[in-house]
Amino acid sequence: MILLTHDIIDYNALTESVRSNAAGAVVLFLGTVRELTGDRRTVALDYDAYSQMAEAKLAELEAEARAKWPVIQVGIVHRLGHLELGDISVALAVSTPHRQQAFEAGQYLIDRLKVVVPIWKKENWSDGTTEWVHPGVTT
Amino acid sequence: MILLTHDIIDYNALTESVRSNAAGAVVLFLGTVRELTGDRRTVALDYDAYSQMAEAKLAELEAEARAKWPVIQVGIVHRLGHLELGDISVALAVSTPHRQQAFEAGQYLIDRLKVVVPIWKKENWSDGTTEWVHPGVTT
Amino acid sequence: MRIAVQLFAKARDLAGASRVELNLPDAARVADVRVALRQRFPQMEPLISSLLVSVGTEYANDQTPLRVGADVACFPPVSGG
Amino acid sequence: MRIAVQLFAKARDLAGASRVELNLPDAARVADVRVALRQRFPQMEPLISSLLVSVGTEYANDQTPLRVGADVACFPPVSGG
Repeated sequence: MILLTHDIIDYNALTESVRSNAAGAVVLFLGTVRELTGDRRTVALDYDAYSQMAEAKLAELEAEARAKWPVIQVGIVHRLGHLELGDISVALAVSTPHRQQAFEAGQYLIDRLKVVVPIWKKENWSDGTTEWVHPGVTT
Repeated sequence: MILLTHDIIDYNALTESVRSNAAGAVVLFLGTVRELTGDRRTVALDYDAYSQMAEAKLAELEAEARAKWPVIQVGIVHRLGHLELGDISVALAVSTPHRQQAFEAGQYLIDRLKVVVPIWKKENWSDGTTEWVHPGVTT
Repeated sequence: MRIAVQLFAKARDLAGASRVELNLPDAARVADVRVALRQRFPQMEPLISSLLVSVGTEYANDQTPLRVGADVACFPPVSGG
Repeated sequence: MRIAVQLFAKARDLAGASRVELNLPDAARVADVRVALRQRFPQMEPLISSLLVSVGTEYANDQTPLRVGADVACFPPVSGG
């Protein structure tokens, strides 16, 4: 399952969707809205996406993971719109026969997602300012 | 939360228990009863534990993880008794500020659990035989 | 040739538009999009060199040729997750 | 000295008991438990050298001294998870 959604992420349903009698291991990763970045305080995040391309890139990532590890099932859901502190922005579940594979595939998927999938977040800082997060860009 | 239980593991409650506004990442690991080991077919597993020592060792593992990574919350639940194919035998959730820490701490905890926590599983093979699993012992 | 370009995140905010039409030379390549955006939106200058450009749903490089009707998008480095 | 020892998993099955009382020399150490188990339960022989021994909730080694009333357990390598 690959999904972009404005709704709260049901990670329980996502996890159930990857369980299998062929799997000995399931790894679920959740990204959640953290309050502190250094000494700056976040009050909310807004996520935007180029949805058509983001879904295509997520499908590519799934194919890459399946080529590298004996993945049984994988599911990735990314939330868009306005998120409050503690909300889940991304959930990613993967099942494999053995545990090392599940950890490696899960970490690969989230690491790659953060580099190649066209989704952006805008910080809403506690001082009332907002700021798009664009790694490597200093403006 | 550290728990040994004969009941079905509620990994949703476990995951919720580690979520925090201080965390940017949650990793949940599930161990599930896999049907095939090589060409042998499992129909069920029975788990037994030296419960008093197992709980003490799990608490030690939590302390070790907290010493190595900036863990916010951690929870480990291991099921005992008779498990069918696909059932969850262990669930382990950890939250940290950043994702790499959560993957590393999660993998450390499950890797160590499998070496030091006095819990044993007995295979119920499809040919009707049963066999305790004792790594490194050939009898 | 005229090319419609979608903009996202800070690029969209700086341009004040989520979609712009650009006049490009014939047989234009992705590098020409960068040049046209720089000219039309001077306020986008600090972003121009780091803008990512996609054609269809694939990342393109400055040499990638463009054709009329292609789905072109420009955006700064991603930060999902 | 008499020491009660808990047995688990295959060690329990081979002994046919989850708890056995062993007669050990005075000032016995963990190594003496291994010797006593081997004598009393010859069928446990293939497991003896790989048995793990705990005192309280800590793993012990063959030199660990025992005292009357200690919580001693013997079991083969673990396989949880």
